[in-house]
Amino acid sequence: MKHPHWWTLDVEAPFTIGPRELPGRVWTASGCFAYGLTGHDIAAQDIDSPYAGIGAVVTKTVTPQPRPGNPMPRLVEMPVGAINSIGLENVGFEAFIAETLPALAELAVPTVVSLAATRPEEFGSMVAELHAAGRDMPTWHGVELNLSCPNVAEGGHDFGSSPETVAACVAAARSHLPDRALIAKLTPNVARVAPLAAAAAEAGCDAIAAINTVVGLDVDLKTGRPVLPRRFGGFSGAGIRPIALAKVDEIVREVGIPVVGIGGIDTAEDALKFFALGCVAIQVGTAQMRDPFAAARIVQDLRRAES
Amino acid sequence: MKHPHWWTLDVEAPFTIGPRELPGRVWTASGCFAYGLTGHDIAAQDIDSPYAGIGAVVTKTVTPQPRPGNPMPRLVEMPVGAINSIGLENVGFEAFIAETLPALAELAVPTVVSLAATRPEEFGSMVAELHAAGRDMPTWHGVELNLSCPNVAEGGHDFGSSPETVAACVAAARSHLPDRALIAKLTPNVARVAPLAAAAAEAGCDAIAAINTVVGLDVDLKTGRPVLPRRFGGFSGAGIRPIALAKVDEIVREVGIPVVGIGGIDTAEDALKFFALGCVAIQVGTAQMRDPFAAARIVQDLRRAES
Amino acid sequence: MGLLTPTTWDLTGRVTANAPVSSGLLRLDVELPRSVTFEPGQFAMLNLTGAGQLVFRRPFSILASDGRTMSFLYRVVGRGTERLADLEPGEAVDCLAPLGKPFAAPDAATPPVVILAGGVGLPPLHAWLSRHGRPGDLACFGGRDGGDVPWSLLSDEWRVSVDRDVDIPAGRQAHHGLVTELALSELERDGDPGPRLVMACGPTPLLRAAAMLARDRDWPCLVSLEEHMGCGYGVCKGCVVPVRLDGPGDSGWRNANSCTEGPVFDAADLDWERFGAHHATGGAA
Amino acid sequence: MGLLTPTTWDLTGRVTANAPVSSGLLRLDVELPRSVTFEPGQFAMLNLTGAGQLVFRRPFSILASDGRTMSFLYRVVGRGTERLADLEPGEAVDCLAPLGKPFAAPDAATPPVVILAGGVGLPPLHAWLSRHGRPGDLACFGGRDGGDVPWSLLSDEWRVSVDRDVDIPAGRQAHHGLVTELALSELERDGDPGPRLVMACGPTPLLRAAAMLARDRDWPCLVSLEEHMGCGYGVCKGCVVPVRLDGPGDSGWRNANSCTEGPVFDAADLDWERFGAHHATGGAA
Ligand SMILES: Cc1cc2nc3c(=O)[nH]c(=O)nc-3n(C[C@H](O)[C@H](O)[C@H](O)COP(=O)(O)OP(=O)(O)OC[C@H]3O[C@@H](n4cnc5c(N)ncnc54)[C@H](O)[C@@H]3O)c2cc1C
Ligand SMILES: Cc1cc2nc3c(=O)[nH]c(=O)nc-3n(C[C@H](O)[C@H](O)[C@H](O)COP(=O)(O)OP(=O)(O)OC[C@H]3O[C@@H](n4cnc5c(N)ncnc54)[C@H](O)[C@@H]3O)c2cc1C
Ligand SMILES: Cc1cc2nc3c(=O)[nH]c(=O)nc-3n(C[C@H](O)[C@H](O)[C@H](O)COP(=O)(O)O)c2cc1C
Ligand SMILES: Cc1cc2nc3c(=O)[nH]c(=O)nc-3n(C[C@H](O)[C@H](O)[C@H](O)COP(=O)(O)O)c2cc1C
Ligand code: FES
Ligand code: FES
Repeated sequence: MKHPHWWTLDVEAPFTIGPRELPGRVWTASGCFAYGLTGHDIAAQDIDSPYAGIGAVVTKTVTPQPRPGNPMPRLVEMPVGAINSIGLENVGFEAFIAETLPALAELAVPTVVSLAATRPEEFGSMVAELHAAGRDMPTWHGVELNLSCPNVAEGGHDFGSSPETVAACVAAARSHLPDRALIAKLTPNVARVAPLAAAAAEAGCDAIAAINTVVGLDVDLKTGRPVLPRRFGGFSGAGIRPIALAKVDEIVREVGIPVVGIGGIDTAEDALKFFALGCVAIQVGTAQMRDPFAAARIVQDLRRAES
Repeated sequence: MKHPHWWTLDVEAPFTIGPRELPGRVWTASGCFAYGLTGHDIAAQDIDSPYAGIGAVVTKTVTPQPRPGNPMPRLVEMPVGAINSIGLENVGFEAFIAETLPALAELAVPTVVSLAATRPEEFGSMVAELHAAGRDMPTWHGVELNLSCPNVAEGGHDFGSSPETVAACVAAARSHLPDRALIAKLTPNVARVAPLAAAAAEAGCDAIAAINTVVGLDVDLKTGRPVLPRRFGGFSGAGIRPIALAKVDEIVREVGIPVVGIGGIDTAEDALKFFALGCVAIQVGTAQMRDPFAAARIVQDLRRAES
Repeated sequence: MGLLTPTTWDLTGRVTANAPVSSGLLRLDVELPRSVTFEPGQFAMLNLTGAGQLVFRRPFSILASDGRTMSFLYRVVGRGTERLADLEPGEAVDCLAPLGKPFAAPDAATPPVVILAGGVGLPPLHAWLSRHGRPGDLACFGGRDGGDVPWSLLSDEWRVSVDRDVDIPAGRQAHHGLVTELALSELERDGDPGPRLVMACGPTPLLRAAAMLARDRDWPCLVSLEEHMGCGYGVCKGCVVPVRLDGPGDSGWRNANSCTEGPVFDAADLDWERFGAHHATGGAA
Repeated sequence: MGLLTPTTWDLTGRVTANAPVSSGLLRLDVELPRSVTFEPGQFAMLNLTGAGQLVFRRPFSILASDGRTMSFLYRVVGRGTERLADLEPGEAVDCLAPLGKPFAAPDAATPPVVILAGGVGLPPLHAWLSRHGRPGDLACFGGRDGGDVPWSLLSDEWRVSVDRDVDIPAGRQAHHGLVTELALSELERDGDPGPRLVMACGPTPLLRAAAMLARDRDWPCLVSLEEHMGCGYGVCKGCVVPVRLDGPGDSGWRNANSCTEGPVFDAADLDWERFGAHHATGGAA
């Protein structure tokens, strides 16, 4: 790839987010690379590993209790992205701490743990336990609070669409996380995201991750009904990139807190657009489901030496 | 096109919206077919006219004063749609009444007039004047209040993102529009659109048009800066279809007011998805800019006789 | 980072052949940059490159792998398979393979096998029979009609049934009716057949019928599911099927990834009641 | 609805030829289902069909129209022109044409013409010269270098200038420098040339230079603008250029659609100060 003149970052150099140094700026997004353990047995001709150069794997979101997720089908492919309704299926916090975290440590996967809960105190206690369990894990770099999943919305509003809720969750987590990066992942399904980002910053957050999926729906022409059993799902992929760039720009310019950009990043060019707006790192979601090497190839394409 | 079994509508049969009967259910969307006068001199081999079977042309939004619009460039093409920042360039209400409306009457274009203003009283007085001027115009069917243009947002919020504003604008217009359809076009750039639709219904609106464009941004890789001089623009086309379907479904199911569906409708299949959710009519925007016959061909493809 | 031994390759291959083998089925041969071994029942996730690229790859069972050439059998059912069918020799195909749990190889304790393959369910069982078949195994294929049956792939070992008995080529035979009926009539021709291992792949109604046939007789049964998939390599949870928590008979259940824990499952482990209302119409076979 | 006489056709044609005519320029011939007449300076909006379809059609000046075949000259600069360049004979092209205001035909009062064409600005002026050219008209073409010049299209009437004087074919001549310099030196060879009508099409710097050359001499000047376009037929307001409200010298301005009020404008009507900061780099020519 030919790099534009303004591009000077080395995405494989360590950089800091809050109290923590992370090894790189291209990450995989939550829910699109499971817990980060699945890529180790995949090989390609021309690239070492799906983890090559990756700054962090953000785990599938973990909730206090295990969740079976939503009924099938859970995915609708669009010409320009996908709509998912996985419903936060996950092993639950206990199994995550007992089994997944040690495996991540063993394989030395650079890890950011994604957590979701429905009450601020739950965030607090999960982070406290995680901190105890991961204290000596050099590859555990931070926590991403998933304040935004539209698939498990209650009462119609996304959890985390009010500044007060965001602030309370961040504060609860922060008090137990002195030495790791604390990132709040915000919902894009609001008129303006800057007030949420400002509340998170105020409450002690180190960075904002944006965006999560956009509420979307597709209709099955055969039946005339929504494809997904729950009607709505989360729209991701290329179709949401303009929306993601707009939300990221809003946060960067109005709040100034470091932003980890997410949304429709398929290629190095897409990643550059987010870095151009000032993102400190980016995450690869839907593209990582299609291509186990998606994030690793973006790193390869952004490598300074090749410019 | 093969029609699905559940499809029974005749999109070329008259139907009512509030106090008014309209001639058909496939319309062109505001801003994507100018004032509806430009299609008359275009021909194709296999179809009569860009107006064939069209239920209404929704005019470019007219404002109290003429507007020069935003600086160029005003359009960014995306792989899956476009971002525009036209900035409501229009001839202004006076010229519209004096010149455009008579021309529309003369050519017998089925017309819905789109209006925007920044205060409810302005909507009221424009509608009153329009009603006086158009009283005897059999092809003038209604007014669409553009309560949603994100390009001329003031203070960051879209005009019309609060139920109170929506209700005030609708009420002001309604009081002067006894015998034509009154449609409120709502912004999708809110967490939930149903409360806005409910406020519009409550204030006497006959139908909701949804959606207008979604706030979006694209970056020029050469410069590293947003492509549009104003950074943000309105994202339209195929990429927003899942979002449009979700918003439409929310309004149909929670409010029950008739909905005119808009957003990424390129083909008859796309239109069917909106009708499947219960829309009473649909509008073709971006596709109409590419293809003068886009809406007319959708009508052709939906024609019952061909099923 | 520690690295496990790679078991799956993400490769870009070139189409060497892509042509119909019956009225409804096409065979795709892809030459990969290296040879990749597989076990019958495993699958590949395929995609086009460039403008034709799909958001998600599509799963296809591996029919055969010969040197660097991997072969598939498919039916056009939607956008992805339409694009596959348009591929010309020389064009690129992204291929992630092999994936998933195979049909196990038989050992001394394995009873004779009854194979029930419907439509595009043929590849894994065709591969299994070629590699592991033993005298006494019974292989049955069910197609829509004689034209739909890929006769050239089916040696005389194969029994064939069709929904409509038209277009049967001279010298070949086809039973009119369900493939499970065909199997039973073959098995019971000489009285009680004794225990069998049933292995089935095809549309969901066929899998249900196979599972019921086995359960009624207390035979073991393996089915290969064609659940919708997103990633195919275990990262998205878009492909889950309900399995009993503690094996057969247990009423608790959990979701299993059909891409990594399957696609081959013990029929008795599946929670058939919960399984796939969305498969009622028979899926893609 | 009353129907005006159609002036523009929306047709799907077939590519009959699509090949380079110089190192940087390609010629595209499209056979339409009917013959369509045009005036030099008018343009067509072109698109691909199927998966390659662009969200917006792209504007291209009409080089020629012969029977049912319409011809274009283009340079690859981005996604759309890349896809155009991939078109093979027989493939479909959507064509909306003719559009826009042409360069007017000369009448008895029209002074001799000076044509200034830069790169892909050639088609409208080439068409004009072929159809309306009179003895005494001067036609100048500016290219990047000798290889970039489409010599086969340029009869001996044409003077040629190049930025870099390499690759000039034997028997042809090219001035090294700007096309406006070339024109001036030709005009002033025999002293004061007397009044001329300047007609220019090409990158914005060329248009500015042409307008200035004419203004300094009080000559009339027509320029064809290559402004970004959405629809090309006047419905989107995506192509506006600032024109003086009451003609030359007026300080008030308004936005004019370059697709319906242009692309050919009287240079004196344009508000050059307001015009196109985004064209600073020279656009697509
Ligand atoms: C492990 C596995 C192995 C497979 N092996 C083969 C094979 O060897 N040959 C073959 O032709 N097909 C096989 N399939 C099915 C194949 O993956 C689908 O036919 C293909 O993904 C359809 O893609 P499409 O884009 O053409 O259709 P889409 O447009 O995605 O779908 C068309 C229709 O098929 C339905 N559909 C899509 N995928 C599935 C599915 N997995 N199950 C049920 N319904 C579905 C959709 O709901 C829709 O109604 C296999 C599937 C799996 C999971
Ligand atoms: C009336 C008219 C007549 C034209 N005639 C010809 C012609 O005969 N032959 C020809 O090759 N081209 C012509 N052009 C220009 C041509 O339309 C563009 O080169 C083409 O649209 C680019 O499309 P793309 O998708 O390849 O590039 P894009 O990816 O859309 O753009 C590539 C780059 O070119 C810039 N660009 C795109 N369009 C324009 C434009 N109109 N003006 C300035 N910069 C632009 C973009 O900003 C970008 O930097 C004409 C334009 C107009 C308005
Ligand atoms: C299948 C799927 C599952 C996801 N699961 C989660 C999740 O568990 N937690 C979370 O924060 N985001 C989840 N996301 C959202 C992504 O992390 C990401 O924010 C979003 O998809 C936008 O990025 P993309 O366009 O690159 O996919 C999921 C997305 C997809 C497609
Ligand atoms: C170039 C352009 C101009 C538009 N101008 C207006 C406008 O003046 N008033 C309005 O209500 N909507 C306007 N819209 C929005 C469309 O009417 C429509 O709501 C939106 O584009 C979504 O539909 P689509 O995806 O079919 O384009 C405009 C859209 C575009 C692309
Ligand atoms: S298809 Fe993604 S986990 Fe199985
Ligand atoms: S390009 Fe749309 S109005 Fe000119």
